Parts: sequence; structure tokens; C-alpha cells
Amino acid sequence: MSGATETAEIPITVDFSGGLEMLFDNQRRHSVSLPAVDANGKPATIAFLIDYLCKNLMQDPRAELFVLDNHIRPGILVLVNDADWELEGEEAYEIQPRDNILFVSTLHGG
Amino acid sequence: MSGATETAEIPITVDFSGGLEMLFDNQRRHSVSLPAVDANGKPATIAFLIDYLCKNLMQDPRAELFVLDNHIRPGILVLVNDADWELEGEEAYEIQPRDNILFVSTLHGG
Amino acid sequence: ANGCSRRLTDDEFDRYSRQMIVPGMGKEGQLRLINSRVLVIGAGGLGCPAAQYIAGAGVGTIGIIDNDVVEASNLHRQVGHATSRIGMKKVDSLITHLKELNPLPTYVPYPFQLTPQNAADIISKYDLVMDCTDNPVTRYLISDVCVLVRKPLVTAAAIQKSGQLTVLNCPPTPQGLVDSEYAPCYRCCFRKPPPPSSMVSCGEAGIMGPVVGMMGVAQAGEAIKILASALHMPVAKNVGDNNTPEKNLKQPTLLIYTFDLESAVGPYSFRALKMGGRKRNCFACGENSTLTLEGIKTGNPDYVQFCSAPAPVVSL
Amino acid sequence: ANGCSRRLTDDEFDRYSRQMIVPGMGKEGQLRLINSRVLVIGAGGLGCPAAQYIAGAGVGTIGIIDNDVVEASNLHRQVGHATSRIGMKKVDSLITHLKELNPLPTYVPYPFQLTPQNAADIISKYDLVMDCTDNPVTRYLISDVCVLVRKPLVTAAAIQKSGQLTVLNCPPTPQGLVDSEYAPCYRCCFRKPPPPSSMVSCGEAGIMGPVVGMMGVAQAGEAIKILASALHMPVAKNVGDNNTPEKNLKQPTLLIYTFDLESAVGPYSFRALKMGGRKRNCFACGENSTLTLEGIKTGNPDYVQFCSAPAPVVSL
Ligand SMILES: [Zn+2]
Ligand SMILES: [Zn+2]
Repeated sequence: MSGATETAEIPITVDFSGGLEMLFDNQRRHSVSLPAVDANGKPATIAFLIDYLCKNLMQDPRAELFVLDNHIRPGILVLVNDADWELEGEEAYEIQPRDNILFVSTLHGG
Repeated sequence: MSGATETAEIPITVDFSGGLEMLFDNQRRHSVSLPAVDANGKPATIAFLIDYLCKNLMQDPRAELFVLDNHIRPGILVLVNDADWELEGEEAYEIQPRDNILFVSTLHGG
Repeated sequence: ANGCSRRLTDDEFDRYSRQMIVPGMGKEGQLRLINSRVLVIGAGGLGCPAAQYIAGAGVGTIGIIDNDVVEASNLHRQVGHATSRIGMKKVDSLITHLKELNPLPTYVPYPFQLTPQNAADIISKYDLVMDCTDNPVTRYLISDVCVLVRKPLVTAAAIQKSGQLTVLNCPPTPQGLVDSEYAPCYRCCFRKPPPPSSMVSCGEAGIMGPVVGMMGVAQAGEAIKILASALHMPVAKNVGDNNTPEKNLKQPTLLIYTFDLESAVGPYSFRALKMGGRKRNCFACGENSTLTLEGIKTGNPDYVQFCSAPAPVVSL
Repeated sequence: ANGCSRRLTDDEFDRYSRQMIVPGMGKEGQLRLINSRVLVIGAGGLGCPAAQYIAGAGVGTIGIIDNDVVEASNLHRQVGHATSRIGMKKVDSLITHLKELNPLPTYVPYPFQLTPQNAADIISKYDLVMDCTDNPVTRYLISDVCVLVRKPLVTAAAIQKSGQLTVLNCPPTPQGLVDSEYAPCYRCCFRKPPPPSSMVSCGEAGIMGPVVGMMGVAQAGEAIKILASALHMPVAKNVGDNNTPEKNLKQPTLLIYTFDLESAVGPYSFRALKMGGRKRNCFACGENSTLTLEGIKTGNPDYVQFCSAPAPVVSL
């Protein structure tokens, strides 16, 4: 879809839920071709993905609703293939082809 | 798990829902190693699977709650990987490794 | 009163403000709800919560049809009734509750059974039908009439620890137009009823309250979406906006809910199953269908016989 | 009255028969419900349906705590209240409704706020807590007290078109016992609240009735499962039967519901997310936790400050 060269990009889906979709063109699911390595040649991690999403996919100027000080802001859960990223190594998890990464804002209303 | 030889069996999961689990040891999910071909050497289809389940997995003597005249009884939906089997060729669909086949009894209560 | 661009009254504004500010609803969505008419068929475990949430949301006209009276054994799950109303017609009991919740809608009681003779007259007065009944005879009748008088149908069912829900015939399409672009009817998805020997009622088999409650609330949710967003309007009427039916209306999702008493909510508690589109050979909506309103009124098809016939014996 | 093997009264039998015949419930499950005490914290959009279905099911003692009064803008979603009860305390309004639905349970009103000072006294009187509140301050307080007084917690939340639900601290395990075998608390799953700038209330952001309704009914469903099947009993107390906690209690499922106004129920309407087990470094239940009931009562931690602090600036 994005003219990726075969080895340099990782095809993944990125989902937003709990209101975060509003920051990303009101779309709940995005297909993303993530560069396989970061600027230093290291494998793409979730930390790198978060930075990439801010720079390339976010439509909304309110980046602080998604990241604070280069980390995901408190109150957002990150799920790797539907499991809490704490089970997968958090920011250091290395993204695999066809991974689904879900960002969901925790809710408090009732 | 079942001592299958590598080429002769297809590993699948079979799920029962809407009350049909009662016919299968009250268990909603079963891992099944299905023979890859039927007695005539033809690839295993859903028709073959249904027959196989009756002979090998059903614990309940009331087979007529599952099959009637060698076909799935009216009022049971068959789903191949979460899609109506009518989208997949019904009884003639050839089972693939790691398929999930779901049998769900249609409900009428309210 | 019928205008889609009138002002809201102060009363309406006070009551509906919290849903009107939800993105996608707005005053337009609220006025569409206020101008909508919904028929709730069955005032039991599905119909009570389904009616509560569409009444709360402000659907303008709510018809309720049911022949039963309230019994003590209903009250663990039929949360629109009350102990003091045991013995009252369910329709009247539920409307008593709904009027307390929201006096603004018009409530229309039908304290009798839906029959092949009265179904078309009643259903054609509404914009959307919720099937909250408890038997296949009525379910097939409702769907057939919805096809013929072109009404979207939100259907649900529940028994013991299982629930099911789907949106059918939405947007409604004339009988005989067959093409994978069109949404299926109940018969497209559920061609034949189970043999009577395999069926049990909630009275015989039991039912957990939250299971039927979840399905009833979900029905209200689907009805509100359809009416507030006009998802039921035939595509041809919307030339100019790109309102083609969503794929999950053309090939609707059958939601199944499984309540496992021995464990907490888990990965398989809800499953979303993809159903096919309209079937070319469907008895009701297909290309050679002989189903007519006149036929239904005069006993053709015979719903009772259709649902009580033992499965035909086929020798292979 | 406390016996787990007493006979059911005729009244109870009439009322609960339809759920008692569900496989897995039986008279044992029904008596466990009758002998159970559930605290519903919040009598709003979650608390109304949650309380309706546990009252219907026959939970013996139901406490409800809420400081608010009924307003017209509540009624599109808070289906246990009524127009004639606008201005009444929500606790009293909801109990009025519940008594009509089922007069058999004992209803205990707490028409004031849950505070660090009163939380332990109230919560310790119950067997299970349903968090139906609308703000993080109370959510963290409830979870911390549930850890210390060892109560299972069924928590849910909803806003606009999204809902969430999970079962925590079930079975309850003493603070400081850390091992992946134990169920997490709210803080294990949701370590820090969002900064206040990113939070909005249902009043400001809006809420669709069926979204919060689904989550409230689901809470009742989880509570009924836990109490009827004794899933909350500590494993050690059940030596002899193989009642090890289910994996989806140790690593609970977070259910998320997304209501899309532009389409029907679909494959992603419900998602089941796998959370981790108890965290070794959890502030509340972890191995070096300094959280105590006495501390909570005397303002340590300071929940308001914890939930209103801007996120710390970290230079990397
Ligand atoms: Zn059809
Ligand atoms: Zn913890």
C-alpha cells in the first residue's frame, strides 16, 4: 500500500479506542508500514512506534493527549495482540510483522 | 497431543455454543486432530468432520440433537473461522490446518 | 411536530443533552430519534431493557405488543415490571414503568398476540422492529412481514447462558432484488427452525437475567444507531451523499454472548460471526419468492406447521 | 437465615425458579446469592442496571452508596430512576425501584459520598463490591480498600461511545503476597490516572445510554457468577476441591465495548484484552506496600492530589 521495500518495513495494524481515535482522524484501525529499524539501526520497538505515530499519523495538534515527555501518557493502556504490554516487555518490545498494537484510554465515567 | 503422524492429521479447534456444548462433555472448545483424508482418500471436508465428531467426540447418546440424516440438524449454524459456512462452500469446504469450526445452536428464547 | 429541523423544547434539551453532545449524535440525531417509531415485539426479558433504553433516548413513538401477564417468575430478569403489577398485562406494566422514566414519547399498547392476520397492519406503522419474542413461529412471521413492508429488524434471543443478536433487513430492500449488495432477512440466515424436540423455552430451560439483559440493551443500542444515523434509509434515496450500506449491514454480524458461571468474562464471552448477504433462493426475500402479505393473512405459509414439522427424512 | 442448606420459601422458589434450573446454578447457587451481600458504589448509569439485575437475581443484602440527587439529564440512561423522583437522593430513588422489582432483599442506603474515612467501615460489611462510580479519585480509593479488607471488585466505566469492564482482586489475596498466581488490583492494571486535562466527565463529554447500560448489566453478570459459584473464596479455604482460580481471574480480561454510531455491531465492537497478574511493585498490593487502613483514614495517600497532579516532567 505504501510502496514499502520488502525488507525495510514491517506491516502492522494500529488500533485506537476509548476516545483516542479522535486524535487519529477519527479512525479506529490504521494499517501502518513501520520502518524495520530506527535511526540508529536498532529494531523497531513500541517506543519507536509511539514516536512514529506522533510524527506521521496523528492529525490532532494535541500530542500531549497521547504522549508526555516521550512516553505514552498515564491513563493509556498499550496492548500487543490483545495482551497488556507489561506481559511483553513494554516499550522495549520489538514489533513483529502483522502485530496488532492497540492504544486504549482508560475510562472513568459511569 | 494425540500421537498423530505428521502428514495424516489436521490440527483444528472445534467450538460448541448455544447449548451444544452439553453434547460434548460440557466443554466449549476442543482440540481435534482430524484425519486428513476420509475412507475414500478424499480430503477431509466439513461433512467428514461432522461424522467424525459424532463417532469420536460426542459423549451424549442424543446424536439427533446434532445430526439428522447425516446432515447437521436444522437450527445449527456452522461457522468456519467465524464466518457462516455458506460463505465457504458449506459441507464441501475442505478443512485447513488450524481452522476453527464453530457449531452454534440458534436460540429463540427471550 | 414532524419537522426534522424544529427547535428542541427545554424539556427535551434537559433530558437528552448528555447524549446529544456525543460526537455523531447532535441535534440532528436527537431529532431523528424523536421523529422515529419503534415497535417492540415482546415485553419480557429482552423487551424490558430494550424498551427502557429506547424510551430513555427519546424515540418518539414506542409500540409494545405482548399477550402475557406479569408473573413472579419473570421478575428476576424482566426489570420493567414490578411485584405490585403481577397479574397485569405485561404491555401495560411495562408502559407504566416507561412513562415514569420518560413521559415524552407516545406509548402504544398492543395487549394481544402478533398474528399472521394483524402483523402487517401493526408493523407497517413503525420505522424499525425489535424482535424480543420467545418462539420461532413469531420470529419467522415478524421477519417475513418486515421484508414485505420494508422495515429494518433488530433481532435477539437468549436462553440459559447464551445470547444472540443481529441486525437484519437494513436498509430494507424490495423482495426479489437479489444481489450480494443487499442485507439478508432472518430466513437468509436461519433457513429452517430446529425440530421442536430440540427446542426448549426459557420456562423449561431457564435463563440468567444478565444474559437476556445484555442482549436487550444491545438491541436498544443497535436501534438507536440505525435511527439516529439513518442507516435504515434505502441507499437510492440518499443519492448525493455516500451513504452506501456498511459491510456489516450487508453481511451482518451475529453477536453471540456466552455466560460461563465457572469463570469471569473472557476471550470467548463475545464472538462476532460474519453472516452472508441476501440469498438468491431465500423463501422470503429471494428472486422467486411467492411470499405476499395476502398469503400470510390467509395462512400461507403456515408458520405453526413450518416450526413444528419434524425434519424431513432424506435417504442418501 | 444464614444456613447454606436451608429450604427455599415458596416465594423464593416462584421468583428464582427460572435461574435455578440453569445448569450450574441450582439451589446451591441460589442460596449462595441469597446469603451474599453486595455493595453498589454509584447509583447512576452503571449502578442502575447493575443493581436491577443483582436485585432480581436475589442477592440477599444490597448496599447502595451515592451522594447525588436525580436530575432530568440522568434519565436517558439511569433506568432505575423516574421523572417523579427528580430531586430525590439517587440512593432512595433506586431503592424505591428495586423494592418494587424484588421486595425480598435487604436494601441498605448510604446517601452520602464514599470517603477515605468511611470506606473501610462500609466496604468491610459486604462480600463483593461493584465500582459504578464516575471519577478516578473514588476508583483508586475503592480498590485500595478492597485490597486491604479483601473483597473482590467488579469495576466498569463508560463515556461517550466506549465502555470497559473487568473483575479484580478475585479471589482476594493478602497484601504483599506476590506471585503470578494472584489476581491483580485496580492499581496493578491502571498504575496512574490520566492527567486531569485529558479527562472529561459524562456531563461534559456525553454518554450513550446503551453503552453504560451494557457495562452495568455485565457487572451484575460477573457479580452473580462470582457469588453463585464462589469464585471469590480464597483458594486455601477450598482444600480438597480443585477450585484453583481461573486463569482469567489471575490474569483478568479487560472487556472493551465500542459503540459506533455509523455502523451496526461488528467484529470489533467487543474486545477481550488480557491483563497481567498481581504486580510485585504495586503501590497497593505489592510486596513493599505501605498502604494501610489507618493511613487511608488519615489522608495517606492523598487521593485528590494523586488524581490531579500533572504528570511529572521527566528529562531524558
Ligand atoms: Zn431472505
Ligand atoms: Zn495491585
